[in-house]
Amino acid sequence: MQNQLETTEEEECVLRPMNCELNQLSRPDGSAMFMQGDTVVVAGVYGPIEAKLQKMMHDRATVETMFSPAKGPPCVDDRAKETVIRETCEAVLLTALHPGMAISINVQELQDSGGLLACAINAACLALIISSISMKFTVAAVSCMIDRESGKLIVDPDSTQIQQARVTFTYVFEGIKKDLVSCHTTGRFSENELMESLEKCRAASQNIFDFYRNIVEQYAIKL
Amino acid sequence: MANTLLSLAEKTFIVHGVDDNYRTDGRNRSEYRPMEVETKVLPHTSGSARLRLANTDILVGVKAEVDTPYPDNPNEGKLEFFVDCSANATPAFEGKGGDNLGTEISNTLTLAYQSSHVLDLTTLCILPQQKCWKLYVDVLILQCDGNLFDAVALAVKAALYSAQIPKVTTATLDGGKADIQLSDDPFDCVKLDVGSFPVLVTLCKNFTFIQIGENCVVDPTSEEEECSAASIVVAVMPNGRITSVVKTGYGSLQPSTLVKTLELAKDIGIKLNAGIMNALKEEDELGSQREIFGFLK
Amino acid sequence: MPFDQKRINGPEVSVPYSVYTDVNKSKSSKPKKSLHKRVDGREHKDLRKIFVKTGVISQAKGSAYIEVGITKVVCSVFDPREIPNKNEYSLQGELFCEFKYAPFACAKRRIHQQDAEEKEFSLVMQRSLEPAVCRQEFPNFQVDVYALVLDNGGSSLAAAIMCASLALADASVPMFGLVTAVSAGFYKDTMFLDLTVEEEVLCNSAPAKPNPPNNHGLIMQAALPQHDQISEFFLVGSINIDCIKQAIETLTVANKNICPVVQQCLVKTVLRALKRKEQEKN
Amino acid sequence: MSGQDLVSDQGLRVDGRRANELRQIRVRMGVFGQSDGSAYLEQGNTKVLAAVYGPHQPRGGGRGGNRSGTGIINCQYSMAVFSFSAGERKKRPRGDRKTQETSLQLRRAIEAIVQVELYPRSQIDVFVEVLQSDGSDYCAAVNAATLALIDAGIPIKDYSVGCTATIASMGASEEVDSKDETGSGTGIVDANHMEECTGATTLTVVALPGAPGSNYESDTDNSGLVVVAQGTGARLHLSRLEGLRQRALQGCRDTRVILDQAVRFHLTTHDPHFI
Amino acid sequence: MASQYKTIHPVKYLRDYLAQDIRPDGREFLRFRSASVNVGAISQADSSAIFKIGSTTVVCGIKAELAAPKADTPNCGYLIPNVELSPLCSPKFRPGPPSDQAQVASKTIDDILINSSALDLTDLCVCIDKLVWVLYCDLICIDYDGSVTDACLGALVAALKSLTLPEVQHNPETGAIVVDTSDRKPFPLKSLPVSTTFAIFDEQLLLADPTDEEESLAKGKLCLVIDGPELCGLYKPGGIPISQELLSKSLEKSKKRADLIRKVIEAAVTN
Repeated sequence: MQNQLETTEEEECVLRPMNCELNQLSRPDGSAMFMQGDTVVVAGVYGPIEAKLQKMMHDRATVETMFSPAKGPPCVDDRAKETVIRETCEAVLLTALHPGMAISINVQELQDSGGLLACAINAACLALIISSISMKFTVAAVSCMIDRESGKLIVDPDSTQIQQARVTFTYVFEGIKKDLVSCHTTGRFSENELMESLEKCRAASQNIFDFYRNIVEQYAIKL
Repeated sequence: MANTLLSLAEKTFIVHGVDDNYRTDGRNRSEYRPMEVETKVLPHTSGSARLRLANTDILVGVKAEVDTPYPDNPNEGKLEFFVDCSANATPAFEGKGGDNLGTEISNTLTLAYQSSHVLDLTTLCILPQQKCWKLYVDVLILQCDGNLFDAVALAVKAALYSAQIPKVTTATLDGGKADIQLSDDPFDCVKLDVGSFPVLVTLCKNFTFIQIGENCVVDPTSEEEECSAASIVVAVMPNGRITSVVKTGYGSLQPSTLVKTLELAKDIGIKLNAGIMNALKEEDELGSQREIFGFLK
Repeated sequence: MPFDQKRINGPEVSVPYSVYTDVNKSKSSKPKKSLHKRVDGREHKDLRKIFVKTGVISQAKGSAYIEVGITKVVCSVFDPREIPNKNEYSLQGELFCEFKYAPFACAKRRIHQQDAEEKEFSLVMQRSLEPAVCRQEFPNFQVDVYALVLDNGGSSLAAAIMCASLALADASVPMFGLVTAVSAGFYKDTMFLDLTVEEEVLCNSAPAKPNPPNNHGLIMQAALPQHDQISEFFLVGSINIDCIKQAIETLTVANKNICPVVQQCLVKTVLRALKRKEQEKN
Repeated sequence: MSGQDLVSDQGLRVDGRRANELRQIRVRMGVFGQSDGSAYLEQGNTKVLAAVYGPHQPRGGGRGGNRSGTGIINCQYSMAVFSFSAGERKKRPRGDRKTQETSLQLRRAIEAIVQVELYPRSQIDVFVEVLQSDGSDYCAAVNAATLALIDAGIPIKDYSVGCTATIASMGASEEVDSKDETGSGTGIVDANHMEECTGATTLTVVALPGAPGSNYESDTDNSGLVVVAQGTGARLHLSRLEGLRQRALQGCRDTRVILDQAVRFHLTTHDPHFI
Repeated sequence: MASQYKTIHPVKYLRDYLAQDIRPDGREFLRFRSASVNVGAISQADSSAIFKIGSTTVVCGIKAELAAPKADTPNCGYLIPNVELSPLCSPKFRPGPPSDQAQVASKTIDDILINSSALDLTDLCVCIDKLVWVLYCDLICIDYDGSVTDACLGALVAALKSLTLPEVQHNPETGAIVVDTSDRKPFPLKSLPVSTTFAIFDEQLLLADPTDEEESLAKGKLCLVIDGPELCGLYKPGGIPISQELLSKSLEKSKKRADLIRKVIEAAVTN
């Protein structure tokens, strides 16, 4: 099955074209391959499954995340990404519904051309939707940067643009009130720059939520 | 070592026996069990020895390799001990089961050989800062019947005695790079001076729940080890100097007992050193054509 | 340095700058000086000043901090937990000790993993403390003791043992008595008590003339001074038996002398705990 | 030495053997007093010690023990750090991939001969230590383990015997030479370390050769069954496999005769109640 | 009684306090614990600092070594910060390789240092393409009672600020190196980033400088790094969503806190 939907030019949208394939993997309970421009990530969700004895929590489900980089064994950087993905998914899931269980989310980077963390979170969110585990809300992650020379704000930059970045931001918004769920930054920035980028990304996140809606609808129809 | 399970009554029996200077196998407190030693059992190593002390069975192989010295000690060679507890001795050693015991014994050996009075590591240096010998002393414990420390140390001494390090014919520095050549003749080699190598003497203080006297036994069997709360492992050089003392076990000792124990250890250590050297010399006299039995006897 | 996936890694090879300084040359003059008078002005049998404090780590069940000269050690003890990876029932509880130098604690940078020396010291610590702990009180359980040397000014093993015994007491682990420990070193015929790092290095190296053999070596004696028992005796070097006898005597006295300092600290701890209890009541 | 000349024009190998000649096998059973069974085996310069413990209650209650109706065979193959003949020293005696795989293969070989159904809820430990390695280590390990099992008095169906057959690799296009005139296959048996290192193809076979005289080809009989077969080295044309197999099986049968003699000798000299 | 209640029902215990507009240690919601720093206590390190926030304690020791630079950055030195959350500091940690938490903390500290551009790695260069300084900064947590990132960064910055490096004579032709330990120069630190941690509870409740107990029960965590008028890090790894007002409020609070911490560090270093 292949679902395709590209954001149109007229929206003057700022996001790179998105593309997604749902439930391509047979083993996981839900999986998604998500592409933003040339950045590609696969996410698979297992769960709720029985938790390991040491990690079991009596009042809620444990959320485990594995982030595997495209090459080589995971190192400290990947561990940091993994933590952001895990904590974001933990906020998304209604973990109290599955006490003593575990939900395992595996994210595999296939190609990184900028905005890898955002792409990984979006892929994980789609995989969760498809796996039909109860969620509080959906989330959308948007990255943006400020150009070193022009000081221009660019939403969803690709890897060549990022080379020129002074600052990069990655924001994760929830789908209801568009409140901030996660945030990760690099570089120095002023308060105004922070607020400005936050607003722009918040607006852009709507595109991703729309994309979710469309793609899941198509998927449901095909089913 | 294999499955030594003793009841309180059995332990009391052993301890009372020790008190009367009469042990379960008929020995007195300061007597060793019979020992057998054979060197050069592994022809492919630089030196080797197999030692049996009652049922305790130890095989030691020594290998010499050319290495670069540590930057902090550029004039010294290296000596490394590795003790592997084979699962053949007891199923408890399977996998990583014997690692702790192995590390404990190899650490004790390292301490005993640490002083430069024992082995002057500078003699193992070929070219300062460039090349030196590294001696790997690898111990394989094939069977344990108590008193591993003493048996291992004796076997190590025997193996080092038999060790032959190839002679270095040329050692030159060529533009910062070392160039060394080893002698082609396998009989043209250097032997180590084991004259000051220590042996370990384990003195086992036996008491169960009630402490009895201050008697200690040498060469404990595994049953006796089971009844002991504390043992003192003393490394004694042939001249009676002590190069390391390590306490094992959970018990404690009175200062006066400790002093007595150390004195006893010194006396026994001197005798033990003489004994092993005698045995090795005797073996030497059999000449290079002697038959090597290894495990076939 | 081997690449570690779980840490931030530096270059493969790096050299401490002390290698390139000229200090090494002046080393030879040192032994003579310290044989008569020690660098810090102490007599040969003098101990350094000791500062001890308990309850320094809020998250631990019991903890202690000790300063001996510039040597600084912290130690923490946690609630008993079931012995991991053990199937049979063990009648006696176990003590798990971990001795670690902070990477920056010694003149030469240490790696994060425990090296052979630290593992050996962990075992020595365990053997020193075991006779003092009533292990039959917590069968099938294990008490974890962690000691970290922040600054090594010599005799850090002895300091760690004392610190651990205080931390155990602070954690209300039942004990027969306090453990104290003192180190001594021999160089030729001189015996030093409570060594500094320089003295440790000196005593570890053999004197130049081996014939007739001169003494050299380090001794660490841990004791339960209240019961007149030696709980651990750790010797490395090459020393004749008469000198060892002399050392045991001196160390036993030194251990007895330290005991009141440690006891004082415990009294304070108990008073503090009582006060806190009273406050809670009100 | 290139792969081509494992056997010289005179029909001799590097160590002077004929192609189908085994190395000298020397055996001593019952070397250890504390284990339930033990054996020491030398195959040329390959020296192996094996010990058997059990049958006993399974250890490691944490893993739930053994509640099944048959016994478990637990094997560990380990190589002493000084075992390599050629200069270098092994880093760890066991735990690396190669020894772990060999442990597993050893278990397969032992499971084939022990009547595990006789020992419900029990475990038999077989530990093998290689003291000196000079080729065909695994086969020596299997042979020693079999002897240790016999020494432990554990009923077995047959000797589990290992043997290798090695053949020099040739170009794929080369015409396959027909079977040896003797009909006992092609290649050399019981390769030593030097021969193993030539890059030739080695077929390792563990078989139950059956008592001499029994017809190994007949399917009604268990004898001649191959339990473990493993090929290493360069690729081999399929048509040459049969010849290699034959040669290895012949090696197994020869080895069995020697082992059997050793066992009988051991029992008659050490156990007066025998016969 | 209170301690039993706390053990049996930790969540409710905390909630009862928060309902009374107070925290278990007697602080108001947006009040920070007192912070203190002690510089140069460790004699064997090239520079060191002990940073305490309440009972959270982190020791930083810096060891300088010499090495060859990376080929792609021949004029840059190395700064290697590693956070060690040893089992000594809390029963949460077990012996063995660093936990995920420790790895993330190391990464965060490394990121902040790079982002803030507080130090110029070219200052660590002795001879281009040949020899540079490596600063091994080991951060060891002694007492783990919440806001450990703040304490780690504080300790690291204080230690860097008091760091002096000996003069190195490098002869590029012979490769000979002479180090003169008597002539030590202070290491230039361009700015002084300060991080502040907040815990977020239900209904957009913000707690400044949470303890370990609060941190483990919180619904989210927010970490702001302030450097002068600018920010150099905003980290919120998941947790419950926060509104714009909450973000502004925490920003304001953390600016004030940063000024205070900066003064504390500067005072300690100049002494």
